Amino acid sequence: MLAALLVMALGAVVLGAALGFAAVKFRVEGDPLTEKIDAILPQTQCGQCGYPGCKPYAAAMAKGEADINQCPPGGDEGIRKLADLLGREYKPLSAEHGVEKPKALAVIDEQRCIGCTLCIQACPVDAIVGAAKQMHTVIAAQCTGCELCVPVCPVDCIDMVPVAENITTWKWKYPVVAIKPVTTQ
Amino acid sequence: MQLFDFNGGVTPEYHKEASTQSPIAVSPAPSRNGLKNFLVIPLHQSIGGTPRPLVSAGDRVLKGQRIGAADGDMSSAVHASTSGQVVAVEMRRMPHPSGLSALCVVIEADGRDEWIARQPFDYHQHTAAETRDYLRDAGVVGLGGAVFPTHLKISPGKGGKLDTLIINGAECEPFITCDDLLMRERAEAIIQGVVILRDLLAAGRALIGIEDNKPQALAAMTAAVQAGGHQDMAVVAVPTRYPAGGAKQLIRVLTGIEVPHGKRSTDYGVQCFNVGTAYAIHEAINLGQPLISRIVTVAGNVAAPRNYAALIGTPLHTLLANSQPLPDTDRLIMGGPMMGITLPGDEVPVVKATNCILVGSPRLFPPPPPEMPCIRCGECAKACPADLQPFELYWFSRAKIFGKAQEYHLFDCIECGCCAYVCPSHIPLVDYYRFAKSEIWANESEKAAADQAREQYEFRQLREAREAQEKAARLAARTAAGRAAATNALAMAPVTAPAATSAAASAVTSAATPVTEPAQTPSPQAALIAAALERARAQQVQPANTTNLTPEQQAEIAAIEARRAQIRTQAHPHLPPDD
Amino acid sequence: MTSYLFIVLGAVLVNNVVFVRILGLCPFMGVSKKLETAIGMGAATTFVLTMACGTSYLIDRWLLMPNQLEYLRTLSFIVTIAAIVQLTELVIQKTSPMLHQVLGIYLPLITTNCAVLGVPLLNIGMQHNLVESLLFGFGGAVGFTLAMILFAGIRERLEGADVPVHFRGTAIAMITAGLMSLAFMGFAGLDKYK
Amino acid sequence: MNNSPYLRQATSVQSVMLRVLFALLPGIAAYVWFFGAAIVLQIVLASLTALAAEALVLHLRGKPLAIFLTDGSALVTAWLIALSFPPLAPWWLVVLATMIAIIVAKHLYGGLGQNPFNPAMVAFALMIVAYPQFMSRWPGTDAIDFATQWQIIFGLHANQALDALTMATPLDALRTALHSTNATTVTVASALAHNPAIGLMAGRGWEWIAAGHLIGGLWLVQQRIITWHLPTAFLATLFLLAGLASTINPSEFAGPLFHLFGGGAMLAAFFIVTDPVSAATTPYGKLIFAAGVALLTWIIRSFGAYPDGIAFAVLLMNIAVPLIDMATQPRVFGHKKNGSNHHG
Repeated sequence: MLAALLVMALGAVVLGAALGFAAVKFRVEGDPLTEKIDAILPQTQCGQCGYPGCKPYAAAMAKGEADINQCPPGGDEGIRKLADLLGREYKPLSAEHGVEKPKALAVIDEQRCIGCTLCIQACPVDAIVGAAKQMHTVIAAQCTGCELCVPVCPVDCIDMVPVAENITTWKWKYPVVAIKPVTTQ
Repeated sequence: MQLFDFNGGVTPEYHKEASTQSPIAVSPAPSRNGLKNFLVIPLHQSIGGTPRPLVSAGDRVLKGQRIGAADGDMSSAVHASTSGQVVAVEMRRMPHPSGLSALCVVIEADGRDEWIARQPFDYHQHTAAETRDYLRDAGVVGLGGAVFPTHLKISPGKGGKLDTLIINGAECEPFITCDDLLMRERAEAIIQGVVILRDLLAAGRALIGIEDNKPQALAAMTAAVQAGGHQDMAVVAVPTRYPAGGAKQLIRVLTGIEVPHGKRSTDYGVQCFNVGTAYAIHEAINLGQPLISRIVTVAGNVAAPRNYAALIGTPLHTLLANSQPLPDTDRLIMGGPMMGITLPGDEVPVVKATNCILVGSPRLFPPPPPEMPCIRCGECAKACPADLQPFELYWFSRAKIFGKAQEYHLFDCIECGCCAYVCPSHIPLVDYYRFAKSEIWANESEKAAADQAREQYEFRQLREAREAQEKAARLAARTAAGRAAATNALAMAPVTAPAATSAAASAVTSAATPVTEPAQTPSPQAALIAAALERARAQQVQPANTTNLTPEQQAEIAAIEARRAQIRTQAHPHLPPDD
Repeated sequence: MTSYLFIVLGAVLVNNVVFVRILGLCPFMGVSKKLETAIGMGAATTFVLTMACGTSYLIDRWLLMPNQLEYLRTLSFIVTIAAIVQLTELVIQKTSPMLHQVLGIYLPLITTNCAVLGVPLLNIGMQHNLVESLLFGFGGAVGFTLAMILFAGIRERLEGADVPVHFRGTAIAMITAGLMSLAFMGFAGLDKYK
Repeated sequence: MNNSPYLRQATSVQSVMLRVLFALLPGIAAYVWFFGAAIVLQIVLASLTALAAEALVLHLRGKPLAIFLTDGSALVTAWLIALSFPPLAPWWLVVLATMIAIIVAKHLYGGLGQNPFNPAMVAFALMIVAYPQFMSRWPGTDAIDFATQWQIIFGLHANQALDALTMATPLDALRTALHSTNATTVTVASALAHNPAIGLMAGRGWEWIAAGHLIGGLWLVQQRIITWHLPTAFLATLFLLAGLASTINPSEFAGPLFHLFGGGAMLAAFFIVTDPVSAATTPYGKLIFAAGVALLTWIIRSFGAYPDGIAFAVLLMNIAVPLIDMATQPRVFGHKKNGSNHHG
């Protein structure tokens, strides 16, 4: 009995010492995982996930505090990529965080804009330009469609307009699997 | 001469005889018999940026007048194909599989077909850059179907010289005969274009590759080369096998060189141009005529298949009228039966990419049998001229696993259609590749947008942090300055305002407030501020050059200041004006 | 020499840890979705398993047997293996962050990989000496890695298959593992060849 | 309206499968000649089961019945099962095996074209592991009349007499002899010398069935249904291995002709290894795959516990197919070396 205890104690001491040494010797700083997760997120910075931006959400996921299905703009595709990266099971978008919508851009009705600058302050990517008491306008190329400017506008002059397809952004559709011979026009 | 071979390829029925029976006809002359004739000229007709419109509704234009200016160097100009009046610059349906619209200049032809002043361009007297700009502004693009701006291809590779200039007259797709007829009828002009290309590229030799099923074109071109006495040019008959006319395949057949996807062929000592392009270069340089027309084959389900010299912008129904499509016509295809695109209607115009209008019918192109699953038989791999494994590309494209599809070199696929042609399961393989490619491109641009948004966001955060810091610093500085001034003011107070202030001060002081916190006392603070302002004003000396200004000068300065302020607010909307 | 070869080959093919002994199924199912991770996991397991076989032999031979403490085998082996795994994790994290990230939560899982405990215990049962123990452990680990890589290859391809909805994911993976196990039964009897 | 290409060659999965079935006919004819008509009964049984199982799954998955039932792929699987199983196997064994092949090995993976394992070989391997006693029922010289065979298949024959009517395959007979208790004195030659199953080169009748499959297979190559890579690599490897081993130790290892004509080698070479769905697809990959099947077949036949290792060898190589394909990707036009990454 004593021998057993001694052996186990010896083992514990030796292994503990080795691990303690290794923990100091091979210490790692930083967290490359957050960056990788952040690279998948769509960077709309919309906050629908419940975090104040994509990076904080990424950090929360890296720590295991947040789930992978809280990003509506990233959509199904984004969740799949996150599941892949983090080795978790895919799950559908959580309804409480919103629904996936087609990409839209904010457009300010310049007739109604009173130049209050509230939307400018709300825009996370500085995509709205204008000055106090001057009408504002959205730089379309920089707008992420996060909708954060919509609720703050006191005169409801901001609309989200879905992005229309044109010749350059048009995509070939998924080939429809024809089960019956296609009938011609 | 030694020829090389490429793997794969197919030999479908060629159907080229019908449209080569009669010579090239001029497509319906604009505005005959007093009927109104409209040309619809899309601004975006080449790879690259969309040209900026130079005309607006109501303008009168001459034939050959530039109506769209190249948007940067990666773009090509467009021109009015005939004289007349611009009736609109508006969105019109494009000859594109999407059937979407794009900006077009609509010209009502006046029937006079009045040219602009044409002058040959002596490229010997100009620098290479000037010649390239000239070709860009003459709207010369590749006429083989890819419409890549030609001026971007005219730069010799490393060392300023090119080994081999290749002129592509292979024309391997069934039904299409526009290059064949062009070579038969205008061989001399093509060779003059080849001479220009050879000079511009400093090419050691020029090889003109023509499939051996076009004996008349071969003879005409050989005769033209001999007539010109060009020792450094050779007309080479290449074996007839689709897609021998693909640029990469033809380069391989003639030189043995394989140009990988995404690499410039000049880096490998070769460059390839279509015979039509060479002809267009001849017209632009030697005749001063920009690219306003091209040869178009009308074939398939028509009574009279034929080639037409058609003005760019001619609506297809006008072009087709002379060839009379048969009643069972069910579609119009731009290009050949292997790589062509189904057009949304017959009102779309002829564009620079239109080498052929193939009129389809259920008899000619029966609807495909039902798609079966892939059985990995490997027929597609045997037929693939790019040596890909098409069934693997299909497997992953179908399952939308795009990363894997790219690993199997999806983007090396030239969409020639050989794989789908031989597939026993009747899978529309190319459709899957087109789908995967456009999804990947969309993902990439989304990713770029996300990266930009991240940068913007991080910049904003940085700026907000800095602003907060600066604000805090300013506040701290102001408080410190206030304290210093207060001490001064208190010292001066008895002198300047003996009775009231000191009484107030002592009253406040006696009210258990320490003397060391004078800022919290209202009236001394006001006095301090007033004193500080006074001092500042006294200290401020106006710079010498702004004294004694005339009213005009002052007005000018005010205007400039106003503009500066505006710019500042635009550039940094959240910054205080003096930041 | 041939007997050593037979030990390794037997452990890799005939008595494959995964397909024949049905050990280590947790990481086998969990980390085999991608080829890269499967290779990484296999490499890590190979290292840990070989080390575990050596140390457990030494502990058994020099610590437990002299003191008649054979009943402590399982306990002491588990502790040793856990320590080796932790050590490996720390080293990998420092030297190859990419591999560490790829292996993710599965590295600590090696601790609970029953193959890593099972093979040392089998070693003792077969009365292998030190060299044989190491070889048997190495062979077992190579067999595990082989199983992982082969399985990952098939799973990567299955990702594109039109598997019926109810069988997608783990279900079809289990069926595939079963069929692979069936195929490995073909090796039966090879190690008993005279 | 479809997109380009608008032209298509006139081929179909159905015509491919039907030609494969046609190519099996010479082998079947020889089979009937030497072992009686039982095989025809088994083929009918397997075919009906395969079509029924296929129809059931297609119905459950809501897929069109007409197209997939007529594609012929289920029939090919069924015929291969019937041809590889002993002709006197009980009816339920063949039915069960065919159902497993079609439902589990084929349709759980998504059906035609998606199964990583050869369905017929899955069925064979599973049955030989589960019911070894039924998997050795080959008709002896006394059991080639159809009445007896029919009774045996449907379990109507007295069981005690069965042993007298059936016999082992040549491979099985050799293995049993070599592994028997007095194995030290038995050599290949002595084991084969007085065995009723042995004919001119290999097994009595077996060699002619193999020849029939060879003829059918060569016709498939001529029809460009299969490429030469797979059969050639398989047969050549098996021939070389057996030749080498029997030269070194003739008393323990059978010769190459025995290996090629004594079992299912010819059937495997032209009809099983060549299954495009589960085999490797790149030119080099095909060579490696078929050579691997031959190597494993020879190893299992010579050293293993099962008489014929083709099924296991095929399944084992099926497992390795994705990796073989990955490793042997052909050079892409313009790229430097095999499998180099994009724009390499």
